[in-house]
Formats: sequence, C-alpha cells, structure tokens
Amino acid sequence: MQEYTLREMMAVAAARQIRDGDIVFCGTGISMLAAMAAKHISAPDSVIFFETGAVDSKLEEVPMAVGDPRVMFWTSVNGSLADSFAFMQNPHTGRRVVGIMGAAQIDRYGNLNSTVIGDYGSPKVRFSGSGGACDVASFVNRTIIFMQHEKRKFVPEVDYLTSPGWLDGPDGRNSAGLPPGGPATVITNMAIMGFDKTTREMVLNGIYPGITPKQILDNMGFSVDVAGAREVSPPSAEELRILREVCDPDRLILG
Amino acid sequence: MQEYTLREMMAVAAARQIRDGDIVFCGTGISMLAAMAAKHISAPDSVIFFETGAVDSKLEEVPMAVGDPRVMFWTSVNGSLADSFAFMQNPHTGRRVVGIMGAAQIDRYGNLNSTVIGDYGSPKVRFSGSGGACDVASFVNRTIIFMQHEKRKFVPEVDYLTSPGWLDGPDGRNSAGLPPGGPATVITNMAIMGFDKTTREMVLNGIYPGITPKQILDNMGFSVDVAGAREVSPPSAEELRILREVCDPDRLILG
Amino acid sequence: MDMRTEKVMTLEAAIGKFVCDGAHLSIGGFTVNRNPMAAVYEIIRQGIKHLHLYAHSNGQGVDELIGGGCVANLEIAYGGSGRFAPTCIRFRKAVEHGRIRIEDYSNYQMTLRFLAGAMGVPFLPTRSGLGSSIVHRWGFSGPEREADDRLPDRKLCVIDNPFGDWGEAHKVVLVPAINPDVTIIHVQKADPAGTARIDGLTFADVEQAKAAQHVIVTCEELVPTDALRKNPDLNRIPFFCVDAVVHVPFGAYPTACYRYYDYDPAYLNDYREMALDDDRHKDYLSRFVHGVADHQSFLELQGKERLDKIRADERTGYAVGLDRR
Amino acid sequence: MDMRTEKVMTLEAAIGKFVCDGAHLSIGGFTVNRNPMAAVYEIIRQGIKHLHLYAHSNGQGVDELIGGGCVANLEIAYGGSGRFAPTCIRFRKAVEHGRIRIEDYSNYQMTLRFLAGAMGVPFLPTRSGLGSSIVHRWGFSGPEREADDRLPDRKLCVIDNPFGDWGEAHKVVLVPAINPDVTIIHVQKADPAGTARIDGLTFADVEQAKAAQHVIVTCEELVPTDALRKNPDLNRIPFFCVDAVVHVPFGAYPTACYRYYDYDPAYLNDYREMALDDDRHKDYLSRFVHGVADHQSFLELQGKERLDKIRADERTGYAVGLDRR
Repeated sequence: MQEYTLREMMAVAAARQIRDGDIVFCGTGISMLAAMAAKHISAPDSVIFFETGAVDSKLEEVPMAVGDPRVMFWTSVNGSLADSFAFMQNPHTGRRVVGIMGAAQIDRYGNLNSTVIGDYGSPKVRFSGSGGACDVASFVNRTIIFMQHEKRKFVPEVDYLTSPGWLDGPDGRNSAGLPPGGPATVITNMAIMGFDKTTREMVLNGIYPGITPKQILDNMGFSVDVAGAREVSPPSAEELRILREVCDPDRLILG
Repeated sequence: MQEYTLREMMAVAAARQIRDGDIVFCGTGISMLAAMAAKHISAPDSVIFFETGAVDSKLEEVPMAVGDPRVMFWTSVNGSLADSFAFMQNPHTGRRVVGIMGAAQIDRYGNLNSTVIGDYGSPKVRFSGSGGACDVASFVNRTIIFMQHEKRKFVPEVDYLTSPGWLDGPDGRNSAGLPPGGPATVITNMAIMGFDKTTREMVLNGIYPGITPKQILDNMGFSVDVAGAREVSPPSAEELRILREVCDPDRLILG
Repeated sequence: MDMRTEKVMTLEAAIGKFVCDGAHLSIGGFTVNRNPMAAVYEIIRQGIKHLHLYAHSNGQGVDELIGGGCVANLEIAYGGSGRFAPTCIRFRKAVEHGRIRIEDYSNYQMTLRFLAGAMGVPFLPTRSGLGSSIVHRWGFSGPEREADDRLPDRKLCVIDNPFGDWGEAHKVVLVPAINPDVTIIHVQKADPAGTARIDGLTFADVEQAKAAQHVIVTCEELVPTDALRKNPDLNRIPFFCVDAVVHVPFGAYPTACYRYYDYDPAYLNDYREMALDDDRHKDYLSRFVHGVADHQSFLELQGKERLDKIRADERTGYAVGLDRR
Repeated sequence: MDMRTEKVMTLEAAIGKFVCDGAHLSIGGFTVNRNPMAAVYEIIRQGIKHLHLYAHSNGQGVDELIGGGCVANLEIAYGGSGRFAPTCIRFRKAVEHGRIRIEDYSNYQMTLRFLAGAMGVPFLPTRSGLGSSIVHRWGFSGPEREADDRLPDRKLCVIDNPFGDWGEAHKVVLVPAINPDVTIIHVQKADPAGTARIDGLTFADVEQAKAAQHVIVTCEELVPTDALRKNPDLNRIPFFCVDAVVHVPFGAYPTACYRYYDYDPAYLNDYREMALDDDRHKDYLSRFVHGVADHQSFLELQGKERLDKIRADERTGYAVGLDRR
C-alpha cells in the first residue's frame, strides 16, 4: 500500500463526500483541494463555486484564498459576494449546495467557533472571524467540516458560536428560524464523524487505519457514540495521484 | 416671432427647469425630449438616465420607450432596474435627481394618478399603472410633471394615488415616511404651475403667451392662486432649432 | 435549476414541459425590448390557460398573453409599450371588462419582489409607495390570499424602522418575495448548459430568473461553452439556474434585441390597430399565432425584407434611421 | 458623488481631501486581491488616526491600516489573507491587546449592509446568523450606540416574518445600512470622470462605492471616456458616484489585480514574518511606508524583477507557475 499523509487522507475523505450534481462551496485551503479532487475523481459534474462570486472556476492551479485571481478564470459567471450568498440562501439553489469549512472549535451539535477563544470583549485568542462561514452554515443543505482532532477543539461549549450547526438539538435550527440543512460530516486527522439523524448529536462514523476509538475519544472534550464506526479505506493510488499530481503538485496546501 | 406648437412650448418650458449637474430621470415621450433639449441648450453637464438602468445615454435618436435600445448606446454603465432605482432612493445620488413624468390626474398637492379612473376593483378606465412613476415620486429631490390642462385631469381628489406628491400638505410626506423632495413644477399646454413653499398647494407661476388666467382656472377642477403668475417667454429660435433639428427631426414625439 | 450541461430543446418541448395551466409565470424584457415573444406565442398556441403572471413593465409580451386568453391573474407595475401603446390595448380591455384580476405595484417594488425571491428572503424593504394607493388598495383580498398558499397573506406591510431613524427613514414598506414556477427570458447568447449572456440593459431578467423554480432561456445564438467562458464578466446567469435552452433567432421579435435587431414599428403599429377591435384581434391571433406552426413560420410570414429593415447597426446596436412613425 | 467630468488628482491630494481623522472608511478588495494598497499606504503615511473602518474580508489592506495605527474601530466579517495569514497578524494583535474596538458580522451581512447603504434603505433582511453569537454579542454596546449618531442604535434586529411563513422563513435578521464617509476602491480601468471598469469578480466593491458619501477610485489605467463607453456592459460604477480618480499602476500591490498582476507571495510571506514581531514591524513601516515618498518609490524599492515575476499571463489573468510557497 502506498504511503500517505493524514492531510491527504482528510482531503480524500472529504472528496468522497461530494456527489455529482453538488454545488460545492469552497473555503480556503484543504477544502479547495477536496473539491478539486472530487471533480477529477468521483463527481465530474459537481460545480465549484466561491463566496467571492466565481461560479464553476477552471482551477488550473490551486487558489491560495477565495479571492485568488485563479478562481476568476474560465468561469460561468464572475459575480459578486451579493450574488454568491444569494445562491446559497435561495432554497432552489441552496439545497444543492455542499459547504466545506474549518473552525477553531466545534461542539457535539456541530456548532463552530472561528472568532475568539475566551471572552468576546477581551479575547485570549482572536481568529479571523466568520467570513462566509456563518452564512454558509446558516443557508446550505449540508456542510462538511475539517477539524484537527484535539481536546481543546472538540469542546462541550464553543466560546463564540460563529457558524450555526444543529444549535441545541433536533429542533434547534427550526426554532431559531434557520433552513433545515446542517452539518453532515466532520473530517479530522483521525476519523470521520457524522450526526445522529434523531438527536443531531455527533457520532463516530469512520476511523482511519491504525487509529483506535479510544485514541479518538481521548482527544475530544465530549464523548460520542462509537458503536457504528467502520474503518475508512485509505486513499487509493488513483486518489493520491490526482491529489498530488493534478491538484497540488507544489504541495502548497498538502504541505 | 417664430411659430411654435404648444407641445414645443411644453418641451422647452421643461428643458429650462433642468440645471447643470442635475441627474435627469426620464420617462417616455415628451419628458425625454425635454431632457435631450436641456443637454443641448442650458445644461450640457446634466446627466440623462433611465429607470431601465442606462446612465448618461448618448441619444443620437429619440427613444420611443425607456426600454428602447437607443438608451443603451455609449452609456457610462448599462445596469438594471434594481441599480437605477437604488440611485434614486439613495439620498447621496437621489437628491441630485430631477424626475420628469406625466399622469392622467393631478390634485392640488401634486399627487398623481396613472392607474385607473373610477373604482380600483372595477375601473371605468384603466391606464398603464405606476411603472417607475411611484418610485421616482417617492424618492427624488424634485419632479417636473407634464399635464394636459383639462378639468377632468386637474381634480380635487385623484381616483387612485399612484405617485405621491405633497400628499395632504406640508407634513404629508414626512408623516408618511417619505424623503423630503417632491413635486416642483407642473407644465401644461397653457401654463407652468408651482407649489407654495409653505402650504404645498399648487400655484400658477407662468402663463403662455396669449392665454389668460381665467382660461387656466376654467380648465381646472380646483382653484389656484394666480397672483404671482408671469408670462412665460416663448421658445427662442435656438430652442426651437435644437428641438426640431437635433432632438426630434422626425417629429416622433413632437407630432 | 438543473445541473446537467446539455439542456437544449425545442421551444414546443420547453413550454410543454415547464408551463402548465395555472402556472405562476414571469417573463423578461421591458416594454418593447427583449420580451421572449417566441415563447409567448408558443404559450398561446399551446392554449395554456389561467396563468398567474408577474410583470414589471414587460409591455408587449404581457399584452399578447392577455390577448391570447392565457392569463387569469396579473401582478404588474406597468402595462404599456412606449409610444406604440401608452397603455397596452388588450391589457386595458381585459381589466376594464373584469376578465383578469390585477394587483398593482411599482417597477421598483416588483424588481425588489423578484430580487427577494432570488435572494431567498421573504421580503425586501423600500421607501417607495408610502402614502400611495399602491399600499392601500389590494387586488387580491386578505381572505383570498389566506385561501391561496401561492400568495403571501398580505400585499405588503408598512412598518416602523426598527433602527429608529437610521437611514433617515422612520417607516418602510416591505414587499413580499415572488418565486415563479417558471421564468422565461430571451438573451443574445447562451451555451447548451444555460450560461446566458445579455448585451445591454438586463432590466430585471437576472432577478426574475434567479427567483424562479424553473428557467427557460431562449437565445439569438447558441454558442459553445468556451465562447462564453472566455469573458465571464459579460455573462449574467450561471448555467445551474437554467432548465431549458432554446435556440430561436429573432426570438424577441417584434420587440427589440440590442445589437441584433430593433423593435418593428410597423408590426407594433399594426398590432395596436388590430388589438383595438375584438374581431380584428381574433383575426390577428388566428393568422399570426395559431395560423403558424412555430416562430420560424411566423418570421417567414413577416418576410425577409421586414426583418432586414430592423437589423441592428454594428456601432450603435439599433437600426439607425429606421422609420419609426 | 460629484457631477464634474474631470476628477483626476494625485493620491496625496485625494487622501488629504477625503480621508480625515475619525472618518468612517471602507476599502474594496478581498483578502489578497484588489485591495487599494497604494491608498492604504498613503493613509498611513499621512498619519491619519482614529478611523472607523468597515470591512467584509478585505485582508491585507485592513491589516496594514491597523498596523499603521490608523484604526480605532472596526466592523468586520473576516480578518485573514488566505494561506499567507489565516488570521491577519496585526489585526489579531490589536484585538487581543484591546488596541482597537471590534464588532463581528458575517461576509453576507456586511455585504447586505453596504447594499442597504447603496440602495438607500435603513436595513436589509437575511436568514444568516440566526442562533449565532453574531446576533447576541455586540462589539459596541447599546448606550455607546445611542451616544454616537454615526452608529445605528442596534447592532441588528431579529424579527418575526410579517408575512407569516412566506419564503419558508418565520424569522429574519435585519442588518443596518452602512454609509461610509468615503470608500476607496482599486480598479483596472477608469476614465477622468470616474466611470470604473472592474475585470473579474467585483467582490462588494460596487456596493461599498455606492453606499459612500465620497468615492476615491485608484486605477491601473486611466483611459479616455470613449474607451469605456464602447462597451458599457463591462463598466461597474457610473462616474457620478465618484469624487476622485487617481492613476496608480500596481496600486493594489502586494495584493493581486486580475489580468494585470498576481499577489506577491514573497512580499506577503515577508510581511507576515515582520508583522509577527513588534520591532520588526516598526522597521517594516519606517522602511516600506514612511521611508518612501509615494507608491512609485515603494515599487522601485521592490524592484522591477519582483514586479515582472507577478505579471499576469494574458490567457488566465494571473501569473502562471508563480512560486507561491
């Protein structure tokens, strides 16, 4: 079997979640790589689009930011922020959108923090803030979340709720006034988590080769049901080739 | 003195109201002609724009409608309805806009009806409806209104208030929630009317050569103060030349 | 919306598939420009009835749909075709005779209503219409609205500004979103996947398309995808919003299509005269609409000479010196 | 806004005239793209202080203004520059040390706030942020807001949908309009009257410009009016919105300008390293900002070789194969 990095495993795991016909909202970094890989592997008719307004960019080189000029090349339409978020908020188009994003903290309901650690008024650590993350998490049908598997990141309660997940459970989004979609998958450097259809609580779905459920739970600030977890198949040679040779030959994002 | 038609007099009277630096919102027909004439006579740095989204059109031929392809030629920007009305509603740009429009009925406060005669639910006569007229009348700094001078058109109360003028008097617009601008001038086939700065009621400002105040009052459904009226100077040879030779050589609008 | 990249079909098939009796429909264009006339005539030909039609100032297309007997309800800002018909003829007759039900808005209000639909919000605010009859006179009553789940419960709402006098406004009108079942627009260029390019003013076409559940694009030229991707800054509608692409040269005739052809003054003047008389209008319909198989045959009936007269000049985008009396 | 047709001036004059201490300012661009960097550096050079800055995700420009000590208050959605600084360095330090006051929104909320300003309405609605801390945690308190007539009395409002569940939404967030004193954008082409053409994505530049009382446009190329009027479909901002036009080639450097040049990875990586250390950042400012007379001198300091490396390829609009590590 070919060797691979955990970052490559994460990108491949996310790419596998993308289906033909999905409109893929991409953030910066590894999420872009996952979307690019999916286009070349399993979902050639998925559409990559960016909050900056670019629809179906032809990514000959991997962009370093969603405002990178590389996202503007050979698109269907070059629009604006106003246009792109409208596609996500609009139920006709929004229900086809899969959002891929990361965060600094996540709780059991998939609520995300990318704003501050500590008190909002005098934070210990300041992060970038929402950007489009809150918008995407509010609007789209399903989101895929990249996380590093660390106790300080999987927390019982996020310090600041930047991007709404399932909020406080099954009726959370509806009672807040949000559309029905929400977090579908959390992809970490150890595992793939999902959310229980009834309770909306995080559950362990997949474990990377060589990792144990105990290791996963030891690195989380809350416990999850691990009963349904299966081993994730490692990246295939073809998946790795696409990722390494087509998507990110300079390893700008793969590192 | 050169002969002229009343329609020519009306177009010239309106053109004289336009000042350099005005942004002129144009409706269909004679208002377009007035705006074109002003550009060539007294206000070369006025800007003609259309609700359809065309800014500073180069009108080599007179358009027959605000959606005429002639308004799209050599503009600063070709936008949309959403763009053009935003320019009027935005106070920074809106306060520079002069709107020119017509109507089927007008009352003493410059409220306009271009929707129905009779009951709204089962009208005796149906007109085009607001189009952009209600929007322009709501938003812009001052409006110039073209009317035929007839008793059935100058009415005590409009059958349907399509486009707000001064509503019911000095505080009408403010208490309805409208911006402070409003009707400035009514140009008819007999006279030029204004509005009293205090009462916001219509007053007679100017009378065309050969017309008497009595004729004017006889053709209105309400009385106006005629004390301040002066005779309007007839179109000059140069004004007529511009109108006839430059603006509408085929007399598409002049008739 | 539709994710396929090959959506080309005939106009007959597209109308048959997406426009049914009672559908909530909006059409693009403005007064005498870029109305999707080929689609309008096809709708009449297919005998589609009871349409709920949304229009800002679509002019000729709206008047023909009404004249063709397709329309039951109309939400509209303006029924006019410029100097050719300051008030559209069949529209006027239908309203005066109570043959259609109508509700009035302003152009900006209708634009905002489509924009709200496109944005996926239930309403948008404006200051337009405060104090006017547009706010106070409803075409569809409260009980009628509550009985019809395709209509919002209120025509519009006037509310106090919840931010005090922020924006120098103490009140605003909220106008409800429109989400048509189908929007039909005519554009200059489209590719087989539905990416659409509009030359010149877009009117409210883009908002109307994005607000709709289904979109039919008719186009002057059907071009390869790469031809449009070379300069995406000129494209206005992304392909995933579009369900059907139909290649119909002169598809906006007798209205104009910027850079391709002008409106046809002779046709529009003739139409006005025929529309004014019920019998002559019946003859008009049987000759020009029901009497032809499709838009191509309709154009042949007009004759090449007539179409040549209105061809757009390359510099200006319209027919310079066209006899427009 | 300004109705004159000749608005060309130097950057020094434009900043001096329209950007004063305490001004409410917004700048265009997004993360590492089309930030009006020449203007940003000039603002720092002129020692302008206490700015109230509005940003969605303007990235590098915002970070440099903060680092330059110009900013007192910040309303923002995102302080990051893509892979070069997932969180902007001086932004992060300033917030963590309480040197600026900050209030958070989302990108769409900020976009809608500029759009509301552009449209002349007090607010716009969205479903974004319902249930999030963005709604509940205010950067500026109620009493602070009421004491400052440049701020709306509320950060935002959550209201029940007055149209019931029309649009499938029973609640919405209303976000208040922003009307900056001045917006500065960098574009590819402008004419002396201020008509501006933007190639590629417009981000929120158009809304930011139309929302502002005054607009400064810096441009790569100053072109004759006729050059832009030939195809107005590509122009984004009409001249009457613009107060000052400044010709500044490489005016977005070190951020990118589509079809002209790419971002400079070397500069942005060096900046990150220098920004991380307070002393080195001081040196950076004195060498690259205060140590040069203007943007031209700043560019000469970078050297021609560096600028040549990032020149955009004609086909793609960016620097193909650029070393971006």
